[in-house]
Amino acid sequence: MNQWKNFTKGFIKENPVFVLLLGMCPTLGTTGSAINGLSMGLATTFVLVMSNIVISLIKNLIPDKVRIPAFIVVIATFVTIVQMVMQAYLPALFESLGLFIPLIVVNCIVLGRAEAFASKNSVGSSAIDGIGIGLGFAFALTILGGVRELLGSGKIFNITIYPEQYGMLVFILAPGAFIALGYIIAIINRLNKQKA
Amino acid sequence: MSKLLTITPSPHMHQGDSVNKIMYSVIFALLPALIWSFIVFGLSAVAVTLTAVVACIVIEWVIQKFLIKGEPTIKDGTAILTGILLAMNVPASLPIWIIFIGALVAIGVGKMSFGGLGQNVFNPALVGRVFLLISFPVQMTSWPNVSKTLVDATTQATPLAIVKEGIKNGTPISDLMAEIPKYTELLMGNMSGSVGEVSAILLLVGLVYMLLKKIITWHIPFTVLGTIFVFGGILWLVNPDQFVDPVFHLLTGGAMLGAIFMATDMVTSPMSKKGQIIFSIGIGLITVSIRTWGSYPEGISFAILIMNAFTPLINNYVKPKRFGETK
Amino acid sequence: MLKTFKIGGVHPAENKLSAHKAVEQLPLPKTATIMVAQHIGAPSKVIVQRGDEVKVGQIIAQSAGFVSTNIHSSVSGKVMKIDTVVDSSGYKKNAIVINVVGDEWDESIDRSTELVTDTDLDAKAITDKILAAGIVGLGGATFPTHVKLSPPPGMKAEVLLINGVECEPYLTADHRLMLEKGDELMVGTKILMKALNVNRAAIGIENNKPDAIKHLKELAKKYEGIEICPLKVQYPQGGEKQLIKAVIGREVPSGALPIAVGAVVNNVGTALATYEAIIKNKPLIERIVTVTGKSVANPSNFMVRIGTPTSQLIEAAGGLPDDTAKIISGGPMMGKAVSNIEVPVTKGTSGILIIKEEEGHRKPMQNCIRCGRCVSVCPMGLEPFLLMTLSEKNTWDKSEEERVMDCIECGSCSYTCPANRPLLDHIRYGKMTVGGIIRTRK
Amino acid sequence: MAKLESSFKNMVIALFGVTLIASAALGLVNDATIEPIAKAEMEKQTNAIAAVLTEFDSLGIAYKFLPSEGKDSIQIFPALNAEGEIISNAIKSYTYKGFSGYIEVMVGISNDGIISGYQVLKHAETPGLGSKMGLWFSNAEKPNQNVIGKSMSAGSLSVSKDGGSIDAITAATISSRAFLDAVNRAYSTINESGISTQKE
Amino acid sequence: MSASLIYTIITISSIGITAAVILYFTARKFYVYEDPRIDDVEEALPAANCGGCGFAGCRAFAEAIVKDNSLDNKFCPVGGNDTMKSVANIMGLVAEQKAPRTAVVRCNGTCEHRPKTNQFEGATTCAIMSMSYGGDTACSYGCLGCGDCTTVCDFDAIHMNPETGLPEVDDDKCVACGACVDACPKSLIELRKQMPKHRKIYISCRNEDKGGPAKKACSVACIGCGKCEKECKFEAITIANNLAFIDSDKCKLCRKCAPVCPTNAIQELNFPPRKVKPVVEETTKEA
Repeated sequence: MNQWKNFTKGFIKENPVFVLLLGMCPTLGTTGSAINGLSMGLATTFVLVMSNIVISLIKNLIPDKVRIPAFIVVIATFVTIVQMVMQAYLPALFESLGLFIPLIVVNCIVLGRAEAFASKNSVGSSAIDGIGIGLGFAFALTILGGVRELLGSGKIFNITIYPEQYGMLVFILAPGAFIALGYIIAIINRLNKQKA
Repeated sequence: MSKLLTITPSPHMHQGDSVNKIMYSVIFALLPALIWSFIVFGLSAVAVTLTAVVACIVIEWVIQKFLIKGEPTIKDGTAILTGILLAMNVPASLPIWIIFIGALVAIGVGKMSFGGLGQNVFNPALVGRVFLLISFPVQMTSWPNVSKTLVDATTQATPLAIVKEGIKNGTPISDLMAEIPKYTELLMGNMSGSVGEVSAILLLVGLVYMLLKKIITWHIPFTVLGTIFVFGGILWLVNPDQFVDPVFHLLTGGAMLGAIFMATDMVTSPMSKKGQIIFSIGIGLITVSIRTWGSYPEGISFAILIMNAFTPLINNYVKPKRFGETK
Repeated sequence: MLKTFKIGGVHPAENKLSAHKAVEQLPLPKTATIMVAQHIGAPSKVIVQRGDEVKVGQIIAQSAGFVSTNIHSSVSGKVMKIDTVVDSSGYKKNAIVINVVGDEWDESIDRSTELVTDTDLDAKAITDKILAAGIVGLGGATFPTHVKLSPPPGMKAEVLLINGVECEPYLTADHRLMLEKGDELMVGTKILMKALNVNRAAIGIENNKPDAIKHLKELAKKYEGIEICPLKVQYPQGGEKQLIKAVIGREVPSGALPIAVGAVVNNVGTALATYEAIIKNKPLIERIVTVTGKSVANPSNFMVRIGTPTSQLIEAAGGLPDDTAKIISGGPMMGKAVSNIEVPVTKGTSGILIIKEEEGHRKPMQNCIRCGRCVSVCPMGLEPFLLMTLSEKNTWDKSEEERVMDCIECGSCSYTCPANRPLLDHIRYGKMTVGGIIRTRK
Repeated sequence: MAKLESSFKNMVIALFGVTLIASAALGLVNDATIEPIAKAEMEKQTNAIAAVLTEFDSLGIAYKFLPSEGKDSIQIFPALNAEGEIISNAIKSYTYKGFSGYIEVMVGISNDGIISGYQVLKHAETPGLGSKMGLWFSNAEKPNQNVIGKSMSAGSLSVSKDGGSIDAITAATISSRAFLDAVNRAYSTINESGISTQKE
Repeated sequence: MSASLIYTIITISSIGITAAVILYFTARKFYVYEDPRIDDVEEALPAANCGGCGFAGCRAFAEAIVKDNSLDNKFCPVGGNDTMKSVANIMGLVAEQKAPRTAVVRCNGTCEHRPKTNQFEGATTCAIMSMSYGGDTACSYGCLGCGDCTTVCDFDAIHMNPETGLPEVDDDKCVACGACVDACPKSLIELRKQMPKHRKIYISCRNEDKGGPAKKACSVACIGCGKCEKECKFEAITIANNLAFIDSDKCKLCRKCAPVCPTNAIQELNFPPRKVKPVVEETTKEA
């Protein structure tokens, strides 16, 4: 496969959030602001890349029947590492994302890539796939977080665009996440359809 | 013969009712209460209502014309109705830009996203209202004081809010009742609240009109109000110090408006009579539950939206009595 | 309280314009076009040839199966051709075209009007003679009557219902028949009772025909076992299942025939035809047809020979008005709009209704607003909006589950739909398709 | 290299190997981060205390005290001056009277009963209404709603609706009352414990 | 090495071993054999799930092939011979080669050729219209123009031409799945053998009436006169029920039949312009 294509597919064509609708739990839960979305996306990217690399390295050592537990252990290990490091060195971010970091373990994007891609491809391809998909995820979360932050509190990356009193609170709350996500997906579908 | 004969399958007669007629009749039924609210709240209510109606019509037209690229159907009156209902569900003192956002959400999110008239799962006006309530809680819960509207609007809590806070603070019901207007005043429309909540009696006039015109049947409004009365009554009998009496439940807040005009929205209520009764009981129970134990003083909007979500399920499982069915 | 059925129903404007008009004999046509398939079931087998001379009442096509019946010439003359002609739906169907010469009746037919009140034939002989006379249900369904009179093994008729409801707006043929041929109707009913071996019969009449109710009540005193049952004016009171429910309070189970609850329903026209066939030896060659419509100069009831072109009937009622949009064979609720003014009268033609331009078109369809009116008016307790959607989506198994086959095609749903949705069109298609699927399954 | 077959030996060895390496890695990272994590936690609390107390040199030993009213004990962090005397206390107080129940507030009160600052630590109030209390009661431009600098010794604080001196948050009277309840509890606890007057 | 590290290693590793043991025995107990060829065959299929093969979808088709272990009467019209060849390779069978086909619409009853006699106002689907009426023209065999064929097409290959009111097949997109053939209540659509450059010659009529009525209903109706039958040297044309039919398997595209048709009912598509006598041009123009 063309490595460039392999890398870019995660952004629009196979975007895990907007097209494949995977990993909805962190998507809806952590995108109250652009910065939170971006951080969550990067944390996931790290886990994704690392687990993809490790899994593609050990893919031939793992018998088929135990591959899922083995993959999960690998993924869980990296998630726990991320969690501990974040707690130690980025306590403020850990505070706002805390609950969702452990959930990266069961983020279907990570296991999905491990199962569908890393367990069948070379280390290099898997790493690039992990970076591409991970950044696509981060990109989606940042956009969603940005939209919610902008509509909800008039800010983007904490830079005030318009006074907060005009913000629509609902976008900060969970229902707003669903509404915003729904409309972003609608727009992406429309764009994809026009291209096709 | 020069003209071509028309051929159609039967039947060749039609009752003559149309969607437009139904919608305009509902609007007509809303007018007494609306006009009364104009008198009570003055120009601000007129401004809110006009903005809501015009915004709904314009937004629906723009979406149909440019986004869906279909034939605009604004003439059927549904957008006007949504606008009026939205306006009747917000405080008269609401800033114009907020009501505009409400109309945008009601039509754009609540109605057109689902495919327009008849396709929406939730009552569009309530979608708009709840969106505003969550987004702008301060503005949406600052009710103009009825008795002082002609001067500058000061805010006053609604009877339901007074009771809710009072109970939370442990004040006995009897003391709280002294703070709120008398029942006769509530019935006539002398309390603070949303544009359309003020006069129970004029809403009832609208109900009678719609029943006579056979636009709606008794099933939904009477079951909703009945359930609120009975469930509220049971709670009241259990502990009259902790729970308010059922008449108070009926006369305050949006109970009347919700039961008569919002729950009966044809699109979002079940088709069969049996289903409508189940739907209405659900609304009544959820309303009283939210009012009593929830964090919001009023809950009929949420109750209707929640039951709206159940409507397809009810339609699927509650079938009318089939002819020739053996029990 | 008047008797009626319990579920659904509508009340369209009655418009019985020709109720006070006595039945007139329509002059003979120049050519009579007699369709070969005039009834439900197998088309009859033609037994005449081109050029044959036929007399009035002579059998020209024979029953071709159990659910089938005979067809007789309604005129005398020469068979001009046996070919396909365009019927009311625009499809080509087989027909026998007879060039009318004179009016020579078959010798066996008794043309006197003298009332004979009894027959010495037994049940079997009556049924055979009904088949021989080609009698079918004259209410519009054209189901061969002899089949109705032969209950399947193990079933026994308990009561005979005579349908004089005429719930279709505009139509008055049955109304006039009950007023003018009351005695013959009563005798016909007695004969049918004898054929079915029942001792109870009820004639159901909608309450908007008080003169007919009064007249028949008077007559019923003379005929033992026949009661007159006035019914509430509610469409479709004349539906077979609705009538049974209204008169004897039983509900015919889904998919079953009326005989399952011990009832047999026949139209008043059928009862009269039975009288004429048994007593006068006259086969079914003519019937009463109402020609009506708001724009018709002279709404009338005619006694018409089968095979007469529609145009001749319209001419007799004052000609075709200029602003005609539709011509309907039958009533406005269940009748069929004809594609061609020359289509001949068949055994099932109960009326010719002419609809004006301003009432003759469907209004543009809007989105379903789920008002539920179709559900509340459906006399079978179905959900027309759902059946239409299922039909549009071709989900036939679900359609069958929702009992599409129970639909009696009364049209109440389409009539009442405020969004002008063609509910019945789609349901009828669903019924046809599901019916086909069920047949192949067997 | 072909994939290993799913035999018993292979499965057990593979899974054992993976878990062994994973757990070793985890243990190592844990060892490496255990100190920074504790430090970060500590810092968080210190920051909160520092935010509510104006001037102090060092923190005394924190202790817990169960007030006579209320079911949970309250944590008190005494602040000392250069001489080691307690000059004020940071009290982690709470209330259950919030619109949505539990609210936790860190309040700084000097020995003479002046509120030096507060920080809302935990709450579930309605966003946009009750949730505003973090800023509302510390707005220096609105003396009627500012609690900072108010003296508690004159009696407990209450909202103007109940005859007090503090303006409640618009449309969130209940949250405001609850907040003041937590502040009042902090003061009464300090008084009850009596430690503030003791010198060490 | 700290104590916590040792504990971690011991607990996690023992969980790992236990899981492996449990999985091993579970896998042995619940062993299910599924022919791996089903997946392979399914992968070779075009995944259109159109049902053109007569099965519920591509998966069902694959299962049927593997189960029967034969390719008799099994053909994927969408993938065509290439797909069937690869399926045959997987199965180790020989694929039956079929000539590729495309759909043609056998009606040329445009508004000018076939005047309306009625105005239909019911639900606008061909199925419903044909159920209650023969159509709104005098020809009860012709196209009803409601576009049932276009809605069933999964491949966007058939569209209504708003000018003629008749459907037109896009040869490049048509895969001959036959959905439109089933959808047309008048059976107007026929799958014909694909000729070079999509050349087609066929009787564009299904009217079975006798000459007179047929011609009266539609000016380009086939009247069953038999002239084309006589003209054809390859016996590709047959007449039945007053209607001619050109067998696409026998037709050699000689185009001799078209000029002799008195009603221009024979349609030729994608041919280069004719270099013929002006007489024929005249008649074409008149029609």
